[in-house]
Amino acid sequence: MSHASDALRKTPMTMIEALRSAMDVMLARDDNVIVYGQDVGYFGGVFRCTEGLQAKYGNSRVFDAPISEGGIVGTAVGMGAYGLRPVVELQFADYMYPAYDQIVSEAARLRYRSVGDFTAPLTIRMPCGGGIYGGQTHSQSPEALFTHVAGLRTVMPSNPYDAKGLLIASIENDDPVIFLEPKRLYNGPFDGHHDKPLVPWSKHPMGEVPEGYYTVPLESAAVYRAGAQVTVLAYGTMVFVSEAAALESSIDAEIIDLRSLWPLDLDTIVASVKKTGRCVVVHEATRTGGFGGELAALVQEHCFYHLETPIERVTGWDTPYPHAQEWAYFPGPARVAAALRRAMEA
Amino acid sequence: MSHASDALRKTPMTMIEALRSAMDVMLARDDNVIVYGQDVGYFGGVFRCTEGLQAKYGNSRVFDAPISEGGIVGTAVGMGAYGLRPVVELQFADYMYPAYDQIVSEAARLRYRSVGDFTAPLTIRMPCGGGIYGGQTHSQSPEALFTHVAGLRTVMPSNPYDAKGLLIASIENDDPVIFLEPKRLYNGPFDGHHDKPLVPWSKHPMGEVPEGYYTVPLESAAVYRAGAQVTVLAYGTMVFVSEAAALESSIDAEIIDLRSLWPLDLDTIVASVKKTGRCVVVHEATRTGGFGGELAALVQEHCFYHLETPIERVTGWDTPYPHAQEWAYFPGPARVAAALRRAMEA
Amino acid sequence: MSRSEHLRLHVPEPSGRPGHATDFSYLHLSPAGAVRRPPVNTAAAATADLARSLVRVLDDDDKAIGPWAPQLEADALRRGLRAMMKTRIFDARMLLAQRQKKISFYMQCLGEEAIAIAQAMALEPGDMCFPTYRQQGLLLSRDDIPLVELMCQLMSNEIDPIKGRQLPVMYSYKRAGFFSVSGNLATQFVQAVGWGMASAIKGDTKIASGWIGDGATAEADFHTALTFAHVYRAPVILNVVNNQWAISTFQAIAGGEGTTFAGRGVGCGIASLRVDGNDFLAVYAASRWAAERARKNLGPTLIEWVTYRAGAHSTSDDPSKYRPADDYSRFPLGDPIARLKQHLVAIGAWSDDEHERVEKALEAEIGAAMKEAERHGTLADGRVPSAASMFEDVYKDMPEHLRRQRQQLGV
Amino acid sequence: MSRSEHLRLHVPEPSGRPGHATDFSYLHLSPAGAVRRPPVNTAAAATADLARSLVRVLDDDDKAIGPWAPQLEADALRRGLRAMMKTRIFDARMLLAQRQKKISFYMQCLGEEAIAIAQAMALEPGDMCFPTYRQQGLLLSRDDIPLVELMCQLMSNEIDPIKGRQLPVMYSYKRAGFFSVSGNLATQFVQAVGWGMASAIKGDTKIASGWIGDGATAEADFHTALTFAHVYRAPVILNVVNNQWAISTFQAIAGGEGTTFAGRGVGCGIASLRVDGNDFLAVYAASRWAAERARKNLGPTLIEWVTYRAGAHSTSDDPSKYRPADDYSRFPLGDPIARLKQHLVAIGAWSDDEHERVEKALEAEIGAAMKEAERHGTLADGRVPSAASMFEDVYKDMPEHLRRQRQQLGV
Ligand SMILES: Cc1ncc(C[n+]2csc(CCOP(=O)(O)OP(=O)(O)O)c2C)c(N)n1
Ligand SMILES: Cc1ncc(C[n+]2csc(CCOP(=O)(O)OP(=O)(O)O)c2C)c(N)n1
Ligand SMILES: [Mg+2]
Ligand SMILES: [Mg+2]
Repeated sequence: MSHASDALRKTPMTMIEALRSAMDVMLARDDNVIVYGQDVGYFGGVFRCTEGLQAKYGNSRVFDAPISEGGIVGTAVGMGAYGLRPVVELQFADYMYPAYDQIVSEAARLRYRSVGDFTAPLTIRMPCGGGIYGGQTHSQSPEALFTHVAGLRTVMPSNPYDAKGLLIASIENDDPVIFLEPKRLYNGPFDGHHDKPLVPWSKHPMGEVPEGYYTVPLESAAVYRAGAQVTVLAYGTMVFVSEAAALESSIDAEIIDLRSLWPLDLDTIVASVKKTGRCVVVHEATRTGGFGGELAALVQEHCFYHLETPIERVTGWDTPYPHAQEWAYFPGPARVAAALRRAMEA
Repeated sequence: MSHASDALRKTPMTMIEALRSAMDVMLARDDNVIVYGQDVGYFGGVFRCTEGLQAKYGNSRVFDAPISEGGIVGTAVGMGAYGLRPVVELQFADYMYPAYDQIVSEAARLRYRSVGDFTAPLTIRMPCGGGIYGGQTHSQSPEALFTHVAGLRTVMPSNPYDAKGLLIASIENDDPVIFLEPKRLYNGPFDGHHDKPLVPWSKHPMGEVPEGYYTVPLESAAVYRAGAQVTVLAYGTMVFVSEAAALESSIDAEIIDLRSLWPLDLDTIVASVKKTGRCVVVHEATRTGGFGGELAALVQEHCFYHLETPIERVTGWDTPYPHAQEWAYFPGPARVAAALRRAMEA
Repeated sequence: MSRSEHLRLHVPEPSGRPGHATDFSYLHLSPAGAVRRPPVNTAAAATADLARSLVRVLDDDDKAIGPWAPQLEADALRRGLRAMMKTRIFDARMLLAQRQKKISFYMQCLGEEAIAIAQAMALEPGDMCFPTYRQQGLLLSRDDIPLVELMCQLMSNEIDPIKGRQLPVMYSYKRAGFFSVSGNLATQFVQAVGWGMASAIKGDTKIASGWIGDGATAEADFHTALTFAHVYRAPVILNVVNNQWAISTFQAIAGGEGTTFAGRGVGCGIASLRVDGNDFLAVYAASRWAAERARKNLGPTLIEWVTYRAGAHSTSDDPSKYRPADDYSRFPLGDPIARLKQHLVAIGAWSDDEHERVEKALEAEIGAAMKEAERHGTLADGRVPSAASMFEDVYKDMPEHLRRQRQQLGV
Repeated sequence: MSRSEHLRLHVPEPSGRPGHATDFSYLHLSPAGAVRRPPVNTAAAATADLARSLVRVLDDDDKAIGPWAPQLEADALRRGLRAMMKTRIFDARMLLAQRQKKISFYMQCLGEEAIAIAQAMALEPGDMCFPTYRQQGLLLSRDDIPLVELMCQLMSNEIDPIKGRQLPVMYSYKRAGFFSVSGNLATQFVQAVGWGMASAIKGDTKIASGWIGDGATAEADFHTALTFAHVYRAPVILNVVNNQWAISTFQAIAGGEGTTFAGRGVGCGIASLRVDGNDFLAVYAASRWAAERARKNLGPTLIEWVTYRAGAHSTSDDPSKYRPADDYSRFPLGDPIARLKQHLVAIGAWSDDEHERVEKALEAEIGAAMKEAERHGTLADGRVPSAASMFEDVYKDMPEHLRRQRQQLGV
C-alpha cells in the first residue's frame, strides 16, 4: 500500500466514515471532483456516506439527483467529457440496471471509440450485498455484470482502510470505476454469524484509517490471511466469512482479498494456488455466470498442473435473494468450511 | 429432437425463413401469441424476419414499436401478466441494455416474487454476433449478461432447423426466454473464412426445415460432430468455426452445440469431456466474465479427474468489437485450431 | 450576444427545511369547484389547463361543489371513509409491530389514503392495478383480502402467501387486481400500459391502472409508459402520486419546479388532470372520468394527485432531518379522512359518535387479526417459509442445477 | 358506465404508403412570419403555443419576414449555402464510394442540411455538440476539419483518426466541438445535459447542444435529458430532428400523433419551439434564441425541427418498401438548399451562375480529397489500422490481461 505519508494521523473509522473521508479529501484536493446522487445532498445519503459534504463544499459540488440512475451516470459521462471527475452514488447496486446502458455502452467505451479524444473518469459508488434483510432488491451483488465489460474497472473493498484508499485511487483513476460497497460491512466486519452481536470497526485493525490523503493501488490484491493448505479467493463480506470458516474448520487457508476484481492481480492468486495446490472461490452473488466462474477458469488455466482437487465455488444460490430465507441463501461460514474440507479431500 | 410428425414436408429455408416460419406457426396456433418490435410491422424487420406477418395476422397481433427497448420488454411483461405470450424483437443485441432492467428485475423475477401469481412467458429475440462489419454496436454477444440471471432461459441456435424448433419451444415455454440469433448465420453457415464466398443454407443439411409445427427441446445440447480426442463446447457461429478448425488441424474434436446456454445440458458435456479428457470452449463474446468462464468452471468441477490438460478458452478479446480489425477480433478457425493443438499437448 | 455572464448550476431547494417553515404557495391551488369538467371524449391537447389547475370538490364549508362533484350515495361515502380509517389504523398498528421487531420494515401511506381507496371504488372487478408500495389502500378497501393474510406477508411467516420471498408491503394479489409490487421504482408503470394493451388486443373490456410517485417520475419507465400509452391509446389510468417528497428529496428535484407532473402527460398527447388527492370526492370523480375514457377506447389519462407524505418514507427514515417536523400540519390540502368525515357530517350522514365507534371496531378487528397472524410466526422468531421453498418458482419447472443446489443446501 | 364496448388496439399508420401518396396535412404548418418571438427570458410554460405552431422566416416569395427573421449579412448566408451544398455533394460522393465498396456503410443527411449547418453558425467556439449520425453538417460547415480526414474515417483506413474502431460516420472531433457519435441511440442527449451542467458548475461560459431524432425520442434517455436539463437549468440546446421517419417507422409510432415533440419540452418545464427545419434563416434564428437563453442562465431550450429524411435511412435501407418513392417531392417544406438559394437570388446576393460555379468547385474539391484519402487505403483493400492498435485505449494504461491477449494474437 502506498501512503502519501506514514506520519498521517490515524483515527478509528467505520467504512461509512472512511468513504466520506475519501470524498472529503478529494473534494478538497481537486476542484473537478463533484459528488451527486439520490438523497446525497442536504440529507447526506441514505447510508450517510456524504453527510456534511454539501454544507462544506456547496450545492454545486455536492447535490441531490433525480431518481434516474441512467441520468446520474449519463450526465456524469457528459461531465467527464467536459473534464470533471464525478463521483456518483447509486442508492443500491440493485438499482444500477437503469444505468447499465450508459455504463456499458458509453462510459466503458468512450475512450476507445474516440481514441482518447473523450474520456469518462467516473467513479460509480453503489452499496451491494445482503445480510440486512433487504430482500431481492436491496441485496444484490452484480459485480459479474461489470467484470464482463471491457473498459470498466471494478473494485470492492472489505474494510475502512482499503475503502478510503481504494476510493481515492478510483477517483484519481482516469478509467470509469465501479465501486461496490458491501453494505453489511459499513459498520463492522461481518463473518456470517448473524446471531452474534455486531463487532464494530473500532475493534478491528483495518478500522484505523489515516485522516488525510493516501491510496490503495488498484489491480492489487491483499493476502488477508497467510496460509499453506488451500487458497481462498474472496472479496467484500466474504473475506470475513472465509476467515471464520478457516478458523472453524482448522484448515490453514490463505485468504486473498481481491479488492480489485478487474483488472485483477492475477500474480498474487497464481502464486498462492501454486503454493497450496487447492483453491476455493467465494462470493455472495448468484453462482451461474458469477465472477467465480472467471476466477475458476483463470486458476485452472494458470495453475492446472498444480491443482490437487477441483476448484470449489461457494456462492449465493441461483435464485433471487429471498427475504425470509436470507441466511439459507447467504454463503455463510458453514458452507465455506464444507468447501474447504472438500478441497482438502483426496 | 421431438417432431410433431415425421411426415411434415421439409423445405430449404434460411435461418431468417425458419424464424419467420416459427412465428407464423405460433401466431396461427395460439391467439395469445403476438409479435412486435422496431420496424417489424409493415416493413417486416430490418433482417426481414417478420416479413408478411402483419399482412397475415393484422396489426394488433404484429406491429411496430417505438424505439424503446425498455418499453418493448416492459409492456411485454405487462402483457404476459395479462395472459399473452409476446414474442418481441430487439433490433440488435447491442441495444438490449435499455431493456436490461425490465429483463432482469422484472421478467426474470416476476414468477418468483409473486409465487407464480403473475408470470412473464416472453420470448425476446435479438440478432447477435459479428462478422458483418457492424462495429462495436452491431456485433455484440451479450449472452453472459443473461446466463448470470436466475429465472431467464438463454438460447442460441446455430442453424435453421434448430432455430425454428427452438423458437417454437421458447414461445411455448412459460419462462422468459432470451433468444439470441447469430446474424452472421442468417443466410448461411459461416466458418470464419470471411474471404470465401457465402455458402447458402440450401447447401447444408440443417437448412432442410419442416414447414409445420415441431420443437427442439430446450436444455438439450446437440453433438454436432462426434469425435474422440477433445471436446469443443460452442454455440452459434462458433460451431462452424470449430468444425473448420477441427478439419484444418486434423484433430478429432467432438463438437457440442450447446443450443440452450442456460439452463444447460450439462450431462452431454460431462459425458463428452470424461470421454476425451480435454476441453476447448469457444465463444465470440469478450473473454473475461464470458459464458466460457462458467463452462470452464463447471467442466473442471465435474470432470477434474478426467482432464489431461487445462481447459482452453478461445473468445473475442477484452476490447469493444472494432470495425476495421474485425477479423483480428473474431475468434476464427486458426485461433481455435491453435487451442485444439494446445489442448492435445502434454 | 454578451458572453460575459458566468454560468451557474441551479439546484432546486424546498421552501422549508428543519427550523424554517415551508411556504406552500408553490403548490398553486385552485378553489373547490373552479375547474371545468370537459366531456370524456375531450382531446388530450385540450386538457392543458386541467393539468395546471387543481380539480377540487370539497370546499372550506365541507360541501361538494362544482362540475366534478360525483353522484355518490352516502353509503358509498361511508364505505370510503371506513376504508381510509381502516388503512390508517392498519398502518399505525404495523408501525408498532415494526418497532416491536415483529416485522422487519414498513411503509405507511399516512395522509394519502383517499387516492388508492377512492380509485379502487371507481374501478371494476377484473381491472388490474400496478401499484407502488404505498397503495395498500387498494387492498384494504376490499372485503375479500383477509387482514391476517396481509399481516403474514408483512411478517414473512410460515403462511406468508408469497413465501417470505419479498420485503414487507411487496404484496401480490392477482385475484384482487393488485400486481406484484416491485422494489425497483417505476417498472410497473410500463407494465400497466402493456397489460392495458393486451386487454385491447384481446378485445376485452378490462382496464389497467398504473401508479408512480413524484420522485419516480424521473425514471425512464415513466416516459416509456407515457409514450406507449399514447401511441397505442392504451386503456390505462396513469396515476402520479405527488406527495412532495421522495425520501429526503423534494419534488422539484424530480422536475416539479415551474411545471406540474400532469403537464408531462399533455406534452405526450395524453389527457391529463391535476387533482386534490386529499379530497375523496375529487379523487373518485377524476378516477371515474379517466376510467370511462379508457373503457370507451379514448385512451389513457394521466392524473397527478397532489398530496403530502405525512409520515416518514419508511421505518428506516427520519424526515425531521430534512423537512420541518410539523410540515404536514401546514399542508394546505388537509387530511383526507378529516375532510370526508366533515363532509359526511355536514350532509347529515355521519357523526362523531359513529366515527368513534367505527374507529374502535376497526382497532379491535386489526388487533385481533394481528394476534391471529402472529400465531403463524414472525421473521424474528424464525418461523418462516422453508429454505427448500427458496428454490421454487425461479422457473416454472425446477431445472437440474437448482435441484442440485437445493440438495447441496441439504433441505 | 356502459361496459359493452370492446377495447381495441390503436396502431398509428402514416397517411401514405407505397402506391398511395402521403397527405401531409398532419404536419400543421404555420405561415412564414406568423409566429411570435418572445424575449429570451420568457417562462417555459409561456412557450406552449410556440411548441405547437411552426416558426418560419422564408415565405413563398423567398422573402425573410416576421419577428424571427435574423439580421444575417449576405456573406454569412452565402457561407451557409456553400456549407449545405458541400454537405450534399459530400454525401452523394460517399454514397457512390459505398456502392463502389470503398466504404462499408454510409448515412446521408439529404434534405436536412440546414439544421446542423445553421445551428453551427449560431454557436460559439468551445461549445460542444452531442450529435447523432446525421449531423455531418456540423463538421462540413467548418474549415478546420480536412475532408480527407473525414473520408479516412469513412474508409477505416490506415490514417483513420479513430483507428478503424468505429463504423463510418461515427466521427469524434473534440477540437471541433463534436462529441464522439454513439451507435446507441439517445445516450448522447443526456450527456449533452451533463456537459452543460459541468460548464455551469465551473462557472464557464460554454454551452452544449444535444441532438436526437424523432424516433429516438421514445428512448428513455430523451426523458432523462429533459428532466435533468430542467431541474438544473442546464445551458443546453435540445434539438429534436423530426424528419418524419425512423428507418421504416413513421413518427407517429414515436408518439407524434396529435401532439408535437416540442410539446414534450413544455410539459417538462422547458422552453420549446417548433421550427421549420428546411428554412435556414428560421433555424439560425431559433438556434440563436436558444443559445442566448442558455448563456444567460435561463436554462435549456428544446427545439423540434420539422424536416424530412429525403434519402434512405442508410445504405442498408430501401425506403420505397414502406413509403411512396416520391414522397419527398410532395413534402410541403421543400428543399433547404433551394430555398436559401432562391432567397439569396431574390435579395440580389446570388445567381444561378455562381451557384453552378460553386457546385463544380465543391465537386472538384471533394473528388480530389477522395483521391487523396484513397491513397491511404480502404477497409476493402485491407490497409486498415494495425490489429495491435485494437488493444489500445480500452483503458488509459494497458492492463496485463490485454498485453497477454495482444501477445497471443501475435501482433
Ligand atoms: C430504481 C430505484 N432507484 C432507487 C430506489 C430507492 N428508493 C426507494 S423509494 C424512493 C423514493 C421514491 O419517491 P416517490 O417516487 O416520490 O414515492 P413515495 O415514496 O413518495 O411514495 C427511492 C429513491 C428504488 N427503489 N428503485
Ligand atoms: C438503442 C438503439 N436501438 C435501436 C437502434 C437501431 N436504429 C438505428 S437508427 C434507428 C432509427 C432512428 O430514427 P430517428 O431517431 O428518427 O433518426 P433518423 O434516422 O431519422 O435521423 C434505429 C431504430 C439503435 N441504433 N440504438
Ligand atoms: Mg413522493
Ligand atoms: Mg427520424
